[in-house]
Amino acid sequence: METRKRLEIIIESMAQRRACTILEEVGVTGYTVFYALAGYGRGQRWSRDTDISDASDMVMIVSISDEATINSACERLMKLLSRQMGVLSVSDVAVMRPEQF
Amino acid sequence: METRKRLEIIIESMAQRRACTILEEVGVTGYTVFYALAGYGRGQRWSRDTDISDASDMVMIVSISDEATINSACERLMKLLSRQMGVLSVSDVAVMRPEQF
Amino acid sequence: METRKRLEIIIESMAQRRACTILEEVGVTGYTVFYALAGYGRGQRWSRDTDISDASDMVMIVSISDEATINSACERLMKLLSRQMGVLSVSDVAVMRPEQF
Amino acid sequence: MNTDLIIATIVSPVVLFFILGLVAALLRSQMTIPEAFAKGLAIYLMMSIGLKGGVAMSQSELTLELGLVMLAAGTLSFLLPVIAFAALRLTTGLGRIDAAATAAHYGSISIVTFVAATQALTFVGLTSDGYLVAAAALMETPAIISALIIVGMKRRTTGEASAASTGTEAQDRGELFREVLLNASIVVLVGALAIGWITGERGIAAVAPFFVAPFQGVLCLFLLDMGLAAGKGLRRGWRELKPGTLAFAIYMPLISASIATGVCALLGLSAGNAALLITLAASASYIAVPAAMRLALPEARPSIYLTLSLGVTFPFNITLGIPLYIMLGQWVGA
Amino acid sequence: MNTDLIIATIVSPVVLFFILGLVAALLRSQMTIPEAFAKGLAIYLMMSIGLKGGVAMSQSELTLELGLVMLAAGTLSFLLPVIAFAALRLTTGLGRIDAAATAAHYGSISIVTFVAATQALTFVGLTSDGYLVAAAALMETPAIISALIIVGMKRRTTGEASAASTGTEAQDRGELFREVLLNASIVVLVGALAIGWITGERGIAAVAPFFVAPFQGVLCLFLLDMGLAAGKGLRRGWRELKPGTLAFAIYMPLISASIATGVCALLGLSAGNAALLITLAASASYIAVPAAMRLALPEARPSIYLTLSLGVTFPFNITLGIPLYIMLGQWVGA
Amino acid sequence: MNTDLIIATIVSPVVLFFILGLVAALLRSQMTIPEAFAKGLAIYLMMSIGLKGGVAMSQSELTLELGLVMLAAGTLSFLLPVIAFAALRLTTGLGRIDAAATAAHYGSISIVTFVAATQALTFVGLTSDGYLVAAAALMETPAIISALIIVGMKRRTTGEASAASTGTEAQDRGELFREVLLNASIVVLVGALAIGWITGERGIAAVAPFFVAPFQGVLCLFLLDMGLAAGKGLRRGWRELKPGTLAFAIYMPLISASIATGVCALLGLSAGNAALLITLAASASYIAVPAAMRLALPEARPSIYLTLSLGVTFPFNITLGIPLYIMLGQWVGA
Ligand SMILES: Nc1ncnc2c1ncn2[C@@H]1O[C@H](COP(=O)(O)O)[C@@H](O)[C@H]1O
Ligand SMILES: Nc1ncnc2c1ncn2[C@@H]1O[C@H](COP(=O)(O)O)[C@@H](O)[C@H]1O
Ligand SMILES: Nc1ncnc2c1ncn2[C@@H]1O[C@H](COP(=O)(O)O)[C@@H](O)[C@H]1O
Ligand code: NA
Ligand code: NA
Ligand code: NA
Repeated sequence: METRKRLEIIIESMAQRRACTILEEVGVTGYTVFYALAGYGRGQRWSRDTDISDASDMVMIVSISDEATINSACERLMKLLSRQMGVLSVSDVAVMRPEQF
Repeated sequence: METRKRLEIIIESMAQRRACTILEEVGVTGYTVFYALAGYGRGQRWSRDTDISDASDMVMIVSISDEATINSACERLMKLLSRQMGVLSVSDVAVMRPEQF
Repeated sequence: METRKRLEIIIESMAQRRACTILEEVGVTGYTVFYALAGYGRGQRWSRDTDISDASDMVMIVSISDEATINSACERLMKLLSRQMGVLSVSDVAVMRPEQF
Repeated sequence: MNTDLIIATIVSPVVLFFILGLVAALLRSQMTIPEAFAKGLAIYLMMSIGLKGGVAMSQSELTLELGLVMLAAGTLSFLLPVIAFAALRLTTGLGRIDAAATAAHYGSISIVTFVAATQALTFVGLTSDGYLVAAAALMETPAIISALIIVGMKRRTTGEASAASTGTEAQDRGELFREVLLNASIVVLVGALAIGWITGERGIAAVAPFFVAPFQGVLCLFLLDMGLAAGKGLRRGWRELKPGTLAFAIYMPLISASIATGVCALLGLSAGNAALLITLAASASYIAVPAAMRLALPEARPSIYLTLSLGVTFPFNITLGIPLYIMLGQWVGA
Repeated sequence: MNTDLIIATIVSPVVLFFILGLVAALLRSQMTIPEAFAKGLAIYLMMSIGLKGGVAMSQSELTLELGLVMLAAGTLSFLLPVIAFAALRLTTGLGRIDAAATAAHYGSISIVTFVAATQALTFVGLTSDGYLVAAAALMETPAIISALIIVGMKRRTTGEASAASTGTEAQDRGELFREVLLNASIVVLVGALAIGWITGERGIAAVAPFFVAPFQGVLCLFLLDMGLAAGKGLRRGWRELKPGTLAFAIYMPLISASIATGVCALLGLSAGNAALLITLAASASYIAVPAAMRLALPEARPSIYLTLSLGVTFPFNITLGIPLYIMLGQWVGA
Repeated sequence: MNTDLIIATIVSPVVLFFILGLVAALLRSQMTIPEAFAKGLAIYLMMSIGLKGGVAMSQSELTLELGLVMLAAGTLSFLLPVIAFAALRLTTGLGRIDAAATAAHYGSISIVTFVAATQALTFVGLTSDGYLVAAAALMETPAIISALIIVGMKRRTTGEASAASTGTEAQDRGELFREVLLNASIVVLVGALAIGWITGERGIAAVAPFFVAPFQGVLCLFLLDMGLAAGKGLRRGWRELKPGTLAFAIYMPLISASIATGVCALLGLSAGNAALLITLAASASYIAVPAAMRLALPEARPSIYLTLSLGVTFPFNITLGIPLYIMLGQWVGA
C-alpha cells in the first residue's frame, strides 16, 4: 500500500460549491460530500432538523489525493475558510491503487 | 501545518446529547455530528430506514482539538461508552490554523 | 491507547451490501455506513437530491479493526472495487478499548 | 366467535398494506421508505388523532367518567409492567434489566394499534368518546417510570450502583425527563388534542380536508413501512429469541386485555370505549419507550424488546387482537 | 381595537400549532420534524400559493394597478433595508456588515406570513387579488441587492476590499446571481404562478384536491416546525442579543407597515390588497435571504439575523402583527 | 394531426411543472427536492396506481384478452432490448456492455409515462382497463434478463469471465434476483394491485380521499423533481454523448411504439388499451433498471443510460410521444 493524503473539510453548505470548485481546479481526482446533522462551534449549537433556513447547515467534504495536490488545495481553501465557517484537516492514509489518486 | 487530534465517536443517537455535553465540558472548540445510515456490530445489522424506532440509530461525532483536550474527553467518553453502544477512535491530523483548535 | 486500523470505503450504494458482506466474512467486529450527499469523480459531479435513480448514490463505510482483518478485507474489497465505483483507504487510529476490535 | 369482524379487520387496506410490507421484508426485499418521510407521516397521524379527539371532547361534557377513565388508564400503564416483569422473570431466562425494559413497553401503548381499533369499531357499528385519545397519551409514560422503579428497587436491595448514577446525574435526569414527558408523540398528541378542544368543530373545518379525509390512506402508507420494520424484526427474532420469550409477546397482551376488561366492567364503560381501553392496555410501545430505555436503561438489549413489541405483538394485535378486544368490549360494555 | 380579529387570528389551528412548537422548543423538548419532510412541505406550499395566485390573475385583467403595485413592491423591498440599516446602526451596537445583512431580511418577505394574512382576511370578509403573490415573489430579491450596495458603498469609501472580490470573483458572482434569482422559492412561486395563469381555473381543477383543499392543514404541520425553529432561536437569542437589538425586530415591522400604508393610500388599493402589501412589507425573510447572505456577506453572523427574523419578528407578525396590518389595510383601503 | 391533443397534453399542469423543473435545471438553479421526500412521493404514486388498477380489475372478468396482453407485454419487454442492442451497436460507437445495459432500459418501462398517458386519454374521451397496470408491472423485469443474456452469450462466445462470476457468485445472484423481482416499484405496484383487487370498490372507498383525489397534484410535485433531474442529465449529456447516441433516445421509442402497434392490432385491443400498451413499450426505465445494472453490469456507464432514458426519452415521451401513441392507439384500436 502507498501513502496518500486525506483532506477533510467541514464547511457551511452554502460554501460547498465554492470549496468543490477549488478542489476540481487544483485537480483532485475525486471528492465526496456528506451532510452534517448538527454541530457546535464558538459556543453555539446548531441542528439541521430545527434550523429552518439552510444558512447554518454544514457539510463534510472528503478527498483523497497526493500530497502536492492536497497542499495546493489547502492554500486556496484556507482563503475561503477565512470568510466562511468551517475547519480543515489533513491526514495520512494508505491506499491500494495509488494510480487512482 | 501543525498536528492536532481528530476524535471520532460512533455512538447511538440517543446518547448523542450526553457525548456532546462531555465534549463541551472538556472544552473542545467545536464538533460536528453526522448520521449513520446502517451498521453492524455484535453479529447484528441495523438500518435507519427499516428500524421504525430511533433506538438503534447511530451517529458519528467528529471533533478536532489538541491532544490534552481530546485525552480528557476520551476518559469521560469511555465511561459513557461502557454503558451505551458505540466505538471511539483518535487519529493524528495536520491543520493549517492551529490556533483554531 | 493502542493502535488499530480504520478502513474507509466510499462505494456506490448499490454495492453496499456486497462490501458489507465481505467485511462480515473477514470478521470485523463492526462497521458503520454513512450516506454521501454528492461527489465528483472522473470529471463528473453527482448529487443525491437531483439524481432520481439510486444508481449514482454513494455511501461511506467505516470499520475499525486490527491490521490483519483489515488487510484481508482490503484484498477482497479491491476485487469488488475493480468493477464497482469507489475508493478505499486505511489509516492508523488509537483506540481505548483494544479488545473491542 | 365473530369471524366476520376478524375478516373485516384483516381484509381492510390498512392491514393488507401492513401484511404486504411484512411479506416483502420476510422475502428480504430491499425496499425501504425513507426515514424522514415515515417520521413526517407519523407526526401527521398524531396531529390528526389529537385534533379529532380534541374536537370530540369539545362537544361533550367533562364528566366524572372521564376522570375515572384517566385514573384507570394511568394506573394500568403503571401496574401492567409489574405483571409483565414477573411473567418474564418466571417464564423466560431474561435478566432483570432486560425484563424491566421489556415490561415498560407492555405497560405503554401503540397509537397505531389504537387507531386501527377505532377504525375496526365502525365495522360493528360502535362509537367511542374523544377522551380516549387523552387516555392514550396519558398511558405512554407511567410504564416507563414503573420500570425504572422496578430496576431501582432491585438495585437498592442488591446494593448496586444505579445506571443513572454514573456521570452527571442531574443532567441525565433532566434529559430523561424531557425525553419521557416531552417526546414527539406526547407533545403532538396532547398539543393537537388541546388545539382541537380549543378550536372545536368550526375551527378544524378548514383543516379537515388534510387531517380527516386522507387519514386512512396515510395510515396505509405508514403501515407499509411498519410491515417492513416488523418483518425485519421478526426475521431476526426467530433466530435469537427463545420460543418462551416470543410466546410472552402473545400472551402478555391477552393478560393486559383481561385485566383491562375487568376495569371496564368496574367503570361501566360503553362497549366502544371499553374496546379501546382494552386495546390500549394490550398494545405495546415501539417508538417512545425504546428511545427512553436507551437513555434510562442502556444495558437492556433493544433487539429483545423491539422484536417482541414490533415484530410479534403489533402484528398479532392488528390482525387477531383487535377483533378480540372489540368482542371483549362488546361483552363487558354497558 | 378589533379584539375579535386578534382572537380569531390567534385561535386558528395554524397559529396554535405554531405556538405548540414554540412552547415545546422553549421547554427544550427534543422533538423534531425531519428537514427533508419540512422542505418538501415548503415546496408544496409555494406551489399551491403560486397556482392559486396564477389562476386568480388569469381571471382578471392586467390593469395599470397591477403594474403600479409591482413597482411599489419592488421599491419597498429595495428601500426598506436602507431604513433598517440606519435604525440598526443608530440604536444597536451592530457593525456595518451585520447591520446590512439584517436589513436585507427586513426588506425581503416571509411567504408564510403572507399566507397567514390571506387566511385572516377571510375573518373580516375581505378579499384580495391574485397578483399579490407576484408582488410577494418580486419582493424577495431587491432587498438583497440593496444590502450589498450599502456594504459596497461603505467599503469603497473606507477603501476596503469587497468580500466578493477575493477568490474567483466572476464564478462567485454567477453563483450568487443564481442563488438570489433562481432559489427554490422564486422558481417555484413564479413557475407555479405562470402555470396557474396559463392553465386557468379549468386546468387546475384536476389538481385542486391536492393544492387547494389540504393547504391549511399542511400549513399547520409546517408551522409546527417553524414554531420549533423559532423557539430554539428565541432561547438562544435572549442570552446573546441585547434588548435594543431584539426591540428592532418589533419596531422595524411597524415602521415598514407604516410606510407601506402610505404607499397603499397613494395607490388607492382596496382594503384586502392593502392589508397584504402592508404585511409583505412588515414581514422578514428567514429562508432565502439568510442563504444569500452566507454567500454574499459571510462575515455577517447568522445567529443575529436568524434570531431576529425567525425568533422575534415572525412570531410577532403571525399573532399581533397580522390583525394590526389588516386594520391598517381597512383604514387606508379604498 | 391532432394538434389539440398535443396542446392539451403539454398545457396540463403536470407537464408544465416538469418543464419548470427542466428549465430551472438548465438555468443551473440550485433548487432541489429532498431525496427522502421525492422517494416517499414515488411510493405514494405506485400505491395509488396499483390500487386503482386492482379495483378496476376486480370489477371486470378475467378474460382471455387479459392473458394475451400479459403474454404480449412480457414478450415485448424481453425482445425490445434485442432490437435496441442491435440499433445501438450499429449506429453508435457504444461497447457491448454499455449497449446491452442501455437496451435493458428501453425494454423496461416508466410508470410515470404510463400515468401521464392515462391522464391524456381522458382528453380524447378514451378509457382503458385496470389490468394494464399489471402489464406495466410485468414489463419491468424481462428486459433486464434479456440484457444479461445478450451480454452472457457474447461473453461465452468470446471466452470472457462473466462479471457475476467473480466473488461469491451465489450470493450476488440472490441479491440481483431480489433487486430485480422485489424492488420497491414491483413490490408496491403488484402489492397494491392485489390489495385493490381483494378489497374492491367498497374497500378502497375509505382511502380514496388520499389515493385518488390528490393523485394528479402529487404527480405535479413529482414531475417538478423529475424535471430537475432530467435537466441536469440533459446538460451533462450534450457535452458527453454523440448526436447519434442522443438520436437513439428519440427513434428507439418510435420503433418500440411501431412494433407495439402491430401487436395491438393482432390482439384486437381497444383504442385506450392499445394506446397504453404502446406507451409502455415506448417508455424507458430510469429507476429500477439503472439500479439493477449497477449490480449486474457494473462496467456499464450510468451516465450513458441515465442521460438517454431520463434526459431525452422521458421528456420526449411526456410531451410529443404520448399524443402520438394515443393517435396510434386510436388508429389501430378495435
Ligand atoms: N479521490 C477521491 N476522494 C474521495 N471520493 C472520491 C474520490 N474519487 C472518487 N470518489 C467518489 O467516488 C465517486 C465515483 O468516482 P469514480 O469511480 O472516480 O467515478 C465519486 O463521485 C466520488 O463520490
Ligand atoms: N474543532 C472542530 N471539530 C469539528 N467540527 C468543528 C470544529 N469547529 C467547528 N466545527 C464545525 O463548524 C461549525 C462552525 O464552527 P465555527 O466556525 O467555529 O462557528 C460548527 O458548528 C461545527 O459543526
Ligand atoms: N469496529 C467498528 N467500526 C465501526 N463501527 C462500529 C464498530 N463496532 C460497532 N460499530 C457501530 O456501532 C454499532 C453498535 O455496535 P455494538 O455496540 O458492537 O453493538 C454498530 O451497529 C455499528 O454501527
Ligand atoms: Na399496553
Ligand atoms: Na419586509
Ligand atoms: Na419500454
